[in-house]
Amino acid sequence: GSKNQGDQTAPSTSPEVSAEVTSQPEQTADEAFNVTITDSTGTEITLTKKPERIVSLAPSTTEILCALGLEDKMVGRTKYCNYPESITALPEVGGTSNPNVEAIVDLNPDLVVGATHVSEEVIGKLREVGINVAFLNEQENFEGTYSAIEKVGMLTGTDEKAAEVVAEMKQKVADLEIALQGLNLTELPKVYYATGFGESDYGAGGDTFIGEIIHLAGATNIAQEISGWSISKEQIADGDPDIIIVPSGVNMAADMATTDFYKDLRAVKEGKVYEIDGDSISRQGPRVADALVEMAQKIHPELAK
Amino acid sequence: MKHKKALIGNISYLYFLLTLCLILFACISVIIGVADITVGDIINIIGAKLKLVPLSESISKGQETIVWNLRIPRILMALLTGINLAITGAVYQSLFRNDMADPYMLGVSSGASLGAAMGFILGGFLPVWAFVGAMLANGLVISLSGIKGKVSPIRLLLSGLAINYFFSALLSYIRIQSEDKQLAVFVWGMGSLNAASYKRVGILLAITVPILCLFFVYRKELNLLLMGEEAAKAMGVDVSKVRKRLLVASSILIATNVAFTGTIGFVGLIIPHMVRLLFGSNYKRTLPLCGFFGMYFVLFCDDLARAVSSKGEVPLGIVTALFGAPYFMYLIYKERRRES
Amino acid sequence: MKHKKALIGNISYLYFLLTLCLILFACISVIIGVADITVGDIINIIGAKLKLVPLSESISKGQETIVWNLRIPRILMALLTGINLAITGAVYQSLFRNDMADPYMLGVSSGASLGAAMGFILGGFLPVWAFVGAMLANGLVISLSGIKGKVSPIRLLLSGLAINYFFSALLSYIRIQSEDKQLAVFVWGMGSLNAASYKRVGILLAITVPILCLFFVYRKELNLLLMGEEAAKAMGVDVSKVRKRLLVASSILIATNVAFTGTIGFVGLIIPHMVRLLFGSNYKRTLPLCGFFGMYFVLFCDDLARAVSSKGEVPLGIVTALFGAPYFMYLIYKERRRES
Amino acid sequence: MICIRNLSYEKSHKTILNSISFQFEEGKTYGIIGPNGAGKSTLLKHMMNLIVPPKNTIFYEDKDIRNFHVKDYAKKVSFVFQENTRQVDFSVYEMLLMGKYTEMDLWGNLSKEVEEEVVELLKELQILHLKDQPINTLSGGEAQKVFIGRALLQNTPLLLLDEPTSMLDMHNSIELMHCIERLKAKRHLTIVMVLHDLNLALQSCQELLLMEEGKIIMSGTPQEMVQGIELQRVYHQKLHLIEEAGQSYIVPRLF
Amino acid sequence: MICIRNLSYEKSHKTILNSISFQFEEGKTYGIIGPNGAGKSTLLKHMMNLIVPPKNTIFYEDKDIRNFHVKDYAKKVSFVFQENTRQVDFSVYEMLLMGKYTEMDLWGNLSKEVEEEVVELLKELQILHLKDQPINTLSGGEAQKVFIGRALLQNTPLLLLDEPTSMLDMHNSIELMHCIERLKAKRHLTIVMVLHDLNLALQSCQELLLMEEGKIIMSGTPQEMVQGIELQRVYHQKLHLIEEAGQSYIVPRLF
Ligand SMILES: Nc1ncnc2c1ncn2[C@@H]1O[C@H](COP(=O)(O)OP(=O)(O)OP(=O)(O)O)[C@@H](O)[C@H]1O
Ligand SMILES: Nc1ncnc2c1ncn2[C@@H]1O[C@H](COP(=O)(O)OP(=O)(O)OP(=O)(O)O)[C@@H](O)[C@H]1O
Ligand SMILES: [Mg+2]
Ligand SMILES: [Mg+2]
Repeated sequence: GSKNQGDQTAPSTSPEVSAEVTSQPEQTADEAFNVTITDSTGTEITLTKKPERIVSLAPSTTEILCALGLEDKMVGRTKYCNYPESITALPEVGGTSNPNVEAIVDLNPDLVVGATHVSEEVIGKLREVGINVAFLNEQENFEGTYSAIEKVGMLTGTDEKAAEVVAEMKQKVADLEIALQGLNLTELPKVYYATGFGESDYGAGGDTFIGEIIHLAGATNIAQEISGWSISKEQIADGDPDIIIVPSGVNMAADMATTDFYKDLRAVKEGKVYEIDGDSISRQGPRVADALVEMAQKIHPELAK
Repeated sequence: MKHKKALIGNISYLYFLLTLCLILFACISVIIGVADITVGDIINIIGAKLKLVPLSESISKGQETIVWNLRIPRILMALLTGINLAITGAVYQSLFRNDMADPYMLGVSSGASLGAAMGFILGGFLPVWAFVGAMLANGLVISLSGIKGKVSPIRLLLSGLAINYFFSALLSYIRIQSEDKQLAVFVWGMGSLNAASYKRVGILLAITVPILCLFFVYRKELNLLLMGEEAAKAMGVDVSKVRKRLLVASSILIATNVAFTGTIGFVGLIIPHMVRLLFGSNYKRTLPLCGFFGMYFVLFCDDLARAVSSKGEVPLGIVTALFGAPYFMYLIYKERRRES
Repeated sequence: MKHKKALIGNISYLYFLLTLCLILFACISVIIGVADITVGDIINIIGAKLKLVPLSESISKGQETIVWNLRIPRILMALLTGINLAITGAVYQSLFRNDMADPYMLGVSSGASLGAAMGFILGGFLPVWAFVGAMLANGLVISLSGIKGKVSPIRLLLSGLAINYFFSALLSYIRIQSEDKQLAVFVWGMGSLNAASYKRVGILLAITVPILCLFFVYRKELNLLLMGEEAAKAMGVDVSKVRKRLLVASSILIATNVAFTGTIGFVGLIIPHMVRLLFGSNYKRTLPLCGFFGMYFVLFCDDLARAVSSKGEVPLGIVTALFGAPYFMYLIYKERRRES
Repeated sequence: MICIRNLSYEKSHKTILNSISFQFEEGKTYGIIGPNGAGKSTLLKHMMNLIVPPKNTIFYEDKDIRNFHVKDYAKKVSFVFQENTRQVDFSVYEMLLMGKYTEMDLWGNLSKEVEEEVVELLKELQILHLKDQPINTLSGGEAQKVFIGRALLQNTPLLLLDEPTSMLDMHNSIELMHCIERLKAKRHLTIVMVLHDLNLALQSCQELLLMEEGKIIMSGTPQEMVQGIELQRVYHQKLHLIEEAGQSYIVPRLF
Repeated sequence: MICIRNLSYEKSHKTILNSISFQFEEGKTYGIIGPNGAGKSTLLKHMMNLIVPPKNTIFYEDKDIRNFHVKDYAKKVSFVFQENTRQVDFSVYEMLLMGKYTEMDLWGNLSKEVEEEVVELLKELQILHLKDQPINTLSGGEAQKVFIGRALLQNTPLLLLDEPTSMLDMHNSIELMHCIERLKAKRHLTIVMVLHDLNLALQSCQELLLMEEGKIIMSGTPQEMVQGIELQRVYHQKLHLIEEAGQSYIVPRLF
């Protein structure tokens, strides 16, 4: 069942993280391992043994698990889990939204970790046949990312490592804040982050994670008013962005320069269309802090280094 | 008609044969899947579950689960879905006297999707939400088109279309407006038997049996309805009552099915056509035959889905269309050749 | 029929009035949008573009672009889309003698979506891909149902459904298999006039004008086709030829439109129904009236979409359904009340 | 048997039936004649409850026909339409079985004797050789006989026939009248039929109703009818009567 | 005018037309009679090219009718079906205009005189008062007249009528025959009609064709027809002939 209200990503709803640690794991000895957490579906997951066979159902959780040094405990992944590269040696269980239940069961996992895209049905079915599934659909912001990392840490008995990773991320954000302190707040550059263009335009709205990253990187999002991703050409023209940022790897920057309407935009004419690693910015994993830094460097090459 | 009758020969003999083959087919289907489990192990597992033999030691807990809790309920669900969709499609095609009628036409699928999405946002057991959404959409269509007075087929068809458009648009709107990525990718639409379980099979069965019985009871009325409303009345059919009963019953049936499996297109449209093409219009024959062919078809498609699924689950709705459509086109093509 | 005739009075007077109002409506529509531009500025921009007045200094380049390159082509596109969809819908409803016929029924929309997705993966100008996909799907339907021999409406309908299912399934399959973020977000299905430009308006116009003329020429044949194939033949209509010509022409028209705007549902289905409900079946009247109502409806919906778009662009297909469906349901409901 | 009291019917501000009153007696054969558009079919549809009459206007054995359940009424009255849909691929045999709807059990099964009864009727109507032919391939007259047969199989005490002979050849028309006569003798049938063929009407009906513009303007025995002047007035036609063997024949005279 | 040479037609292994040969002469009125299922409608549909005949079997003025363009053929031959679809809401006037399809210009416009012609015809058929009524509300006979009117408006030299009087009352049947007679005199029409009413056939046709089981088993003048024994054999019926004023009348005798 789905009871993930409130703790979802919507900033308008309760910002509290619903996952509460109800009992601290004892880290002294493996045999005394006992941890219970409440995941995003409101389900209590109790592990009495350190998980040894983990299946990850999302690229973001895979990255988290690997960052926590658990790569050798993973036995399955989705076909989109491509970072770190060594992980691609693991067997696939399908895509993110509709992985193959039988393939997962066949791997005999003692923990399945999933995020955002996994279908309710798959989670329900796995739980029905007695497999522990932690579904981490955290708020789509830095807080949510930290909490996801911490929860994975708790479940796998790697709290310390998790705390380390989170601290490192926080440090990067804080460093950036300091670097950007000198900005004139009334004259921040206007930025548009485009994920799709042409027939329909898709860009990061004010309430998306990428919207937050733009804000933290010291820029004004021209799609600040928009909720979600759908935007009209009139809004882009009206917003008149100084800088356009696009995910790398799909040749968007080059295409924009040759497409009607876009090629007449000031940012495009001035050559201020920058690419950013699409994976790290869109996955709620340890790499978002790097993405933020990268974004800031693109926007303020003179300040952030 | 003569040669069609010859073709089916003794009809109860045919039904017997079809049942036999179906059981065989279902048994074979248990073997299919990504996990590597030998036939012997499967037999052992089933035997053990039925308390006939002890479970062999070499069989892991996972394998046991796969056979008993994943594959078998899934096959049962496929059979139920097949019979429900095909028979309801056939019923609708007579009720509306329109060849394009299909079980989802009265808003069930869009209602279920919207309901599921609402459940997603507000929390709760999704199938219940989907069921409520489906019944709501359906009820709206039926009541607006006049359940109280005469139920006019064409009005039902059109309101069904309108409600379908409306609910789908509402769903799209909610999706677009929601910044929630999860909702954005949340797809109830493409049906899948992934979540089949004995509980669901049980519930669906409990609803299927009485409603299919009702349909079978009304076979004679369905035939008469093909003659037109006035003629049916003159022969003693209480047209409005029959329409209403069948509509309400089929709504419940399809809403339940959709709630458990999502929308599986094509089956309810194409199987009745195929059967009529091959065996004529008489519902006395076509209704059971639709049931059989529906079960065969959905089971076959799900087997395919499971056989190719090592790279991830392919929704059943996709398989039914990818394999059903070309065959259907071929039938149409052949029919054309034969005619000219 | 008597009162219906009275209702429309002098028909050419009505057309004149409708045209006048439409022009007025289109002008008012230029004012609508998220960007804050005064009416004075708009008039100034248009005047300057038509080289009537010098452009005021206070007007930014962006405002100029918004009025001249975004809003005006978008309004023109809305008008063209409205007239094309509504009239093609009306034509199909006569060609197939089926009330559920709509312009996308022969596979155009699923073909276009698949084509666009292919273009997305392989690179290239999407509208061209979409057009090719649409024509391919449509061509497949028409040729398999027998363009050479007799074209049978029911066969066309059914192959159209099958191809639609097939192509949609293929698209879903590709999406699932790739789950490329871009492709997943990429929704060709929900139409939008976002990408309107003078070039596109020009191309679409160049295709629309001759094909609508053809439809107008064939109004008399469309009427006769309603009497049934044999009767039409006995009165001198070369049924196969007419069907083929209209099919090919409408395919090209709708494929082009879909390529530029995506699928905008509901319009082509509902406008013809509404017009027939109000003004009867004679295509001499209904075809132009469908054109007018289609234009009004799509323009109105797009205005709405643009008016509420400050929180994000709402695809036109969603607006047409959200506003059209309840009104249509109301019409059906009223019709029912009147009847009983 | 069936009694009509002051029945009127309007549609689109046009009076189609104008205060019709008539009492149909059990066991008689009635013929309704009258020019095209007189309202004959409309009257029959009212009597069949297909156009629901106003309250207290039509009674079947003293019970308002509105109060009958559809199925019960179909056990009392059967109806052959003037125009019938036959765009279905049911065989003649399957079509005829439909007439037995009211006698079917829940699952649509019929008693063993029904098959014999149907074959008997097929023979009587001389369409036994068409038993398994789909009705959408029949000729107009053959189909007409199937529809009549279906109504006959309903085994109702009252039979309403709207132009049953319109597509039948001479032999089949006469045979049909014989068939009806036989059934009547056997089952004490009451028959109301609309006929345009006046000679058939004169010979096969015991009482004729002449309708014009929604009214029954005259009723009486065939003899009374041919002797009155109403018939000539209604048809705007001088009738040529030929008497032979005590029977009057109306012959059309074109020139 | 139209010449049929050895035309046969089979369907579902049943011979429906069996090597039919006949030459229809210009300016005459032909009646086709015969029992139900004899193949009359099938023959007419072949002559109208609706069932495409085999090569070199039917010729219109020495040209194989298969080689005519549909529109050109509709200028030569018009056809009234035995059964007509009328589930549309066209008005009677709109329906009649459809008959003028071959004369319409590209945009569907007609010359000014057509309106008068249509009104003239409406008067002649006595349905002027129904001019604006939708045809799905007409009575059977009224609709029949509209369909006949539509065919007449095609102004073709050859007119094929399949049971045109089947739903008409006596007066309208006779009026229709008069109307056809007048048109014939005016336009040198050739008419082929299927009739079940033998008296009408005898009086209004110059030559009769008797069909049975897909064959034309006899053809000749009405006098020859009534005197031959074929008629009685085909109809399995003793015919009662009454002679009056030099004209033979066939009267059905039921009992
Ligand atoms: N909706 C309507 N509007 C106007 N007139 C109508 C409507 N419905 C029926 N009528 C008229 O009612 C009259 C009676 O029709 P009905 O079918 O009862 O005639 P009928 O006596 O059976 O004629 P026929 O011998 O031709 O079958 C006709 O003149 C018809 O035009
Ligand atoms: N597909 C078919 N299979 C078998 N028999 C057929 C088929 N199509 C037509 N027939 C038969 O062909 C015969 C001739 O039909 P047709 O309609 O020409 O008769 P008709 O002379 O017009 O009769 P009527 O007077 O009843 O109108 C009928 O007996 C009919 O049953
Ligand atoms: Mg009548
Ligand atoms: Mg015939």
